[in-house]
Amino acid sequence: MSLLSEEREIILSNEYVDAFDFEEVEEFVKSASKELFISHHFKNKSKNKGKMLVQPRGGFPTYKQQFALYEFFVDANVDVLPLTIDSNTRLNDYGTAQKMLRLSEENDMDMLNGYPLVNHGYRTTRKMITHFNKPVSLRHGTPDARLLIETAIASGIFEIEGGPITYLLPYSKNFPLDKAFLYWKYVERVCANYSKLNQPINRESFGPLTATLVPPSITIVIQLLEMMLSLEEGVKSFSVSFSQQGSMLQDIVTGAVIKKMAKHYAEQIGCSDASIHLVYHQWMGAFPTNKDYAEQLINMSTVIASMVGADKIITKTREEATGIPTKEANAKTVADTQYTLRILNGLPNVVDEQEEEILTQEVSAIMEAVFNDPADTLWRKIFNSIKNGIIDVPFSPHIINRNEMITIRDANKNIRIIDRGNVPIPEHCFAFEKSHCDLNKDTTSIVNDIIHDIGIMQ
Amino acid sequence: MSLLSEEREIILSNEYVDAFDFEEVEEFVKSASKELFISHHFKNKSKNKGKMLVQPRGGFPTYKQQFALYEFFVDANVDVLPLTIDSNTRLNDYGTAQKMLRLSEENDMDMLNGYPLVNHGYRTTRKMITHFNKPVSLRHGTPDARLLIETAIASGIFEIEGGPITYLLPYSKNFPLDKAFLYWKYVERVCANYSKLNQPINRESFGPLTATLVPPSITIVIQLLEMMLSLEEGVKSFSVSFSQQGSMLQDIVTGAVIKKMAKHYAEQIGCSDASIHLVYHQWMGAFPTNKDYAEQLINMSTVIASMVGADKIITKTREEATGIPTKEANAKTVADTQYTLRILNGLPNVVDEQEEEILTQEVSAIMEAVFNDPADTLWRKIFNSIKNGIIDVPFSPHIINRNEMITIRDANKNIRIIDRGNVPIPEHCFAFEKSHCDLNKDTTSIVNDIIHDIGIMQ
Amino acid sequence: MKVVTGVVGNDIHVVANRLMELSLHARGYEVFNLGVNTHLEEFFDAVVETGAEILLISSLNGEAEGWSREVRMLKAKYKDLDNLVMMIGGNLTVGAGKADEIEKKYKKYGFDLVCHQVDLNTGLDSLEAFLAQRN
Amino acid sequence: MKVVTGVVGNDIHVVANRLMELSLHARGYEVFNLGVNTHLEEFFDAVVETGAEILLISSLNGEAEGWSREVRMLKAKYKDLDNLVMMIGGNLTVGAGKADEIEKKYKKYGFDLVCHQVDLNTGLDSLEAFLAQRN
Ligand code: B12
Ligand code: B12
Repeated sequence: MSLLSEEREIILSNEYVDAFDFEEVEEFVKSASKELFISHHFKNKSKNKGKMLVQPRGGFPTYKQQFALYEFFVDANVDVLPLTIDSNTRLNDYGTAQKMLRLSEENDMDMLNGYPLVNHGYRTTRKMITHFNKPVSLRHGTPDARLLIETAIASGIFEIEGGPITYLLPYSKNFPLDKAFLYWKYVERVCANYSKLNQPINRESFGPLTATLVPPSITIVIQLLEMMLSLEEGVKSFSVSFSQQGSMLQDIVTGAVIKKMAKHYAEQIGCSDASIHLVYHQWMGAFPTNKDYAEQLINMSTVIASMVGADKIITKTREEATGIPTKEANAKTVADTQYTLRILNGLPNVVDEQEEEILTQEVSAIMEAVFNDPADTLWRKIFNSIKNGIIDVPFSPHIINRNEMITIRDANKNIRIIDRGNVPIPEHCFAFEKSHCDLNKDTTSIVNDIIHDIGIMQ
Repeated sequence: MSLLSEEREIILSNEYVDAFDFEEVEEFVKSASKELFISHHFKNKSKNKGKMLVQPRGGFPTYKQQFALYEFFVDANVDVLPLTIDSNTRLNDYGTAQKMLRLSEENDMDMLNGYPLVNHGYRTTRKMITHFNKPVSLRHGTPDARLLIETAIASGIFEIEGGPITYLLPYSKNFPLDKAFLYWKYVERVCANYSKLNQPINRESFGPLTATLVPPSITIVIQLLEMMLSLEEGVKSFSVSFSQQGSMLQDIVTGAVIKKMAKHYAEQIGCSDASIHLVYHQWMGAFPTNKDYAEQLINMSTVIASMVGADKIITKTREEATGIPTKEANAKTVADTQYTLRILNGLPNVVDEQEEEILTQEVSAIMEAVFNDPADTLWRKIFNSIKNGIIDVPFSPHIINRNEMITIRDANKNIRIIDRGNVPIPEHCFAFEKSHCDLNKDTTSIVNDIIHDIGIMQ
Repeated sequence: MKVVTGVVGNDIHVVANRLMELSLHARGYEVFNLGVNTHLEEFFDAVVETGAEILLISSLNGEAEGWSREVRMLKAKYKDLDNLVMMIGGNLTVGAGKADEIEKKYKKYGFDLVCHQVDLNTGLDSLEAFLAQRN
Repeated sequence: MKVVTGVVGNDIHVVANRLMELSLHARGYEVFNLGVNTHLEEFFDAVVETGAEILLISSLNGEAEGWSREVRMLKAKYKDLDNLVMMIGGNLTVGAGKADEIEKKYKKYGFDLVCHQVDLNTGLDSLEAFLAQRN
């Protein structure tokens, strides 16, 4: 791993960081229990036609709280444990994280919305991870996750969520996108290198993006591109993902197209040896504040995930609209979801050829446009494509994002594009999208429709 | 209505009965609010592509309790109110019902599992029904429901559930089946006659039967036959129904076949002017005692009902396994179900041609066999067919039922016939059914499978 | 050992009754199953007729309470039933109830073993423990 | 009337912020939207620069508590902000909390109007009521 060593040194020269003993870390990964690797579970699952893996969300400031959360999850028969990172750490603001962690520990009050992994350090955290001996998935939202990922893998966390696009455009206002690509290149390499020692480290892209009226074509393109960036660096196990969109059929179509195209593009770059998985997020948009309703929504998400044929489902809780969910609420969702998966049987195989064809053409056209960018490397092509609006993510807070594409829901709640902006949606696909919508409304009522469409689950 | 008057007199000469003023009752029906007629709502629904109607279950001994229940339901945005009758009344044991009603009123403790409508009488009950001005559906399970239905209609209840087969084979041990047919003939005529005065009275068959491993072919045959018996007598609005079976696909196929065949047989007997609706019951079999799980099951039932395209859904509660549900639990289900229907969008249109074809052939063959019975009237043909096992309902407690058919679940939890008994399932259909099951097991493990298959939702 | 079983009153829930018969057979009892919709007298008549040592009543639809109040009175009319082991199980109340209170009440009504919402086989295990202890 | 708005701290939840801008416009305010990820100083700087009479802060991700403790201290450093109407809304605590306790706390921090998990338009209605009453 000498290649990375110079960059590594810079990253680690940070007052809040554990002194890393890389030899020891390598040794640890080499001899780590296979159970800790989600890639191992995915392998078993596809061998035995196993059930969908269930992964909740959850991160608390203190070690004690996180440990207690895991105990609850294990009782509820969890498949994959989450480690959600607080938002200061996500913005590399370890100083504030440290301060808030101390306040949380002293005051019996949560001053952080997740687990500040860097401040806790890998030596401490590893104790917890190996104690439970379940695969852990790192959820963060960090553009510069280099230090975080080093700490995570050293802790025994062998699935890393995120990517330069999906963790930047929804999660940041002005972090430089080009830097993000380079930082993530580092992350991919670290994952690829460690993958050689035992089971592969799984990388997972964050398909939900802003969870707000993102059309499936944009989601899929970004999933495919992050997959390619990752496989290029040697990653051998990758999960594409998306979240519930509001229409069961659109979800099923999205699942079919993303699976097909992920395989296609992995082959195109000579990486058909990598295994690709599909992850489905329960509804990620604005939740109902009525907790009973939230549970209905969550259950419905599970049913749709099954229809989509996901390999893993990431859950929400009845408390989503209220604030960071309690461990009880989190564990309840896991138990409920497992029950639902157990009793849900006789799923039909649904295919909508027309919708699949349209979506495939949209994705191909955007991918084509990205590849046609004159830059020399894939990440630069993507960078340029985002900058010039070939890729445009609705409701991204990031300054580089064009924010020109406008989407609304049709009568069946499919997300449809009514203004392409600069995204190269082919003419007849665009006509198809618009044909489902009422475009004779004035601007005010379209704005009202959009507000309504954001809140459809409330 | 003179035709019925003689029988009427006999029925009414009962010490527990209101003195009927039929003129007043006719006047009442004639001028009753259209809102009270579910047939009116069905008409609106099909005109405006309206949403599925939601009907809970529920009956309490005292007037006060029933009134409070309705208040809760209305708050929860109910579409159709239920009136569930206690089991003494169902067996025409008005004496015991009276005694238990008195005990319930005096002791602040429920000694009845439903509302003893005959003992309360129509004058009292009508006050409640007209007060709420919502359609009410009568749920009973009574083989001799003549008095009950007279009382119901006089009370303003314009949907009558049941039928000579569906309220006998699951609900009785030795009530004479031939009598049941005659008693129900009376009921059909009363409904048909009152239907001329205002909107049609809707009759609904009880498709769930024993809710225990009943194959769809048997369910559909019985639905079609009760529909025909009813339309023959002049009923103009009829609902066929079935309950969740355990496999989403089997439910969808059942829904498609029952809709198609109901239309077909209604036409066959020259009754295509009658409107036929489809009702779906949330899971009617053994429920999980874990109330959180029960809610998952209920939500899933709602999703499947939508896939099936039902016109009305009849709900269960989280307390199903525990005992008569509280009004709070009942109202919660209604609110949750309405929410789920509201947010569930983009349903795919699922068709499984092979399963539909097999099921259609099975149903046709059994119907054929019934029609081929040499008896002179349809009800006698049906009577003979049940007696000789051409129609055989698994887990019926009734002595006339053959109990020879054996069903188990396949890997997708479809209910499959592994022993036809005397039911004329065509050879190649039977081969198809068996081909999905592992038949090399010994008897003990098949019995264990059946026990397991009864409890699949637990 | 001989067992009379069935479902009391106007109750027609037959599924547990069918499984009960299977379970009792598998445990080696000689079973007289009166099925559903069986009234109290019929149970006692059958016990007398068959000479059964155990009476195993099910109730699912909430009627048990109403009938059970008459058990002592009725049983007193028969001779030689003093050693009869009386057991009841299923859903023993209308609506939700507390298992321990329900148990107390039914013991007062004359039952030796009360299994409110207890699984069949757990219940039969406790019957066997009871029989073993009695001897 | 001039309003400065934005989302405080490291918070990037932009959806409510976009809607807030639309709503304020529709109500006739002159809006200076600093967007998400805005730190306290930036808010006060913008108020001074624009001469806004109202500062409307959103917080969604649970950070508000941490930042708000510094509001009084910071505000004291600026001159002429005594008449500034200060309002905060969104999710004002990490985890669940009681709205009335939260309100009390934030008023102590220096806010005139506190809208924990209150709908945008309900919140803006109460702002207008507040302004009307003050004049
Ligand atoms: C299927 C079903 C029906 C079917 C029955 C078909 C048939 N002929 O068997 C139909 C739809 C026809 C029906 C009708 C009615 N039902 Co029903 N039914 C059920 C349901 C959903 C499942 C019952 C079942 O088969 N379970 C599977 C078997 C294997 O389990 P089990 O019966 O629970 O028995 C277990 C234990 O209790 C135990 N056990 C039983 N007996 C004994 C005895 C001993 C000694 C021991 C140790 C153990 C034991 O062993 C079994 C296995 O573990 C239950 C609710 C539930 N449990 O989910 C309601 C339920 C039993 N029904 C109920 C009622 C009220 C009725 C009706 C009056 C009206 C109505 N609400 O629909 C009518 C009854 C008419 C009458 N005269 O009795 C209530 C009873 C309420 C109460 N006790 O407070 C229940 C609980 C539903 C509810 N919450 O309202 N029902
Ligand atoms: C969509 C979403 C995201 C998207 C955001 C995309 C984007 N860039 O905007 C993504 C997935 C990227 C995301 C990320 C994160 N999120 Co987020 N997110 C949500 C979610 C589901 C919906 C938010 C939304 O858009 N709602 C729609 C808008 C219109 O409504 P709203 O934001 O609730 O605002 C309403 C009111 O609050 C009010 N309002 C808002 N501001 C103001 C101001 C005033 C003055 C007034 C009067 C009213 C008012 O008006 C709005 C309309 O009524 C909420 C949960 C929920 N509400 O269902 C969580 C939620 C806000 N997120 C949360 C968290 C913790 C995060 C993360 C830290 C990590 C995580 N757990 O995923 C990161 C944040 C990173 C960071 N640096 O901030 C938490 C906050 C917890 C808390 N406060 O205790 C929530 C509540 C979820 C939860 N229960 O954990 N999130």
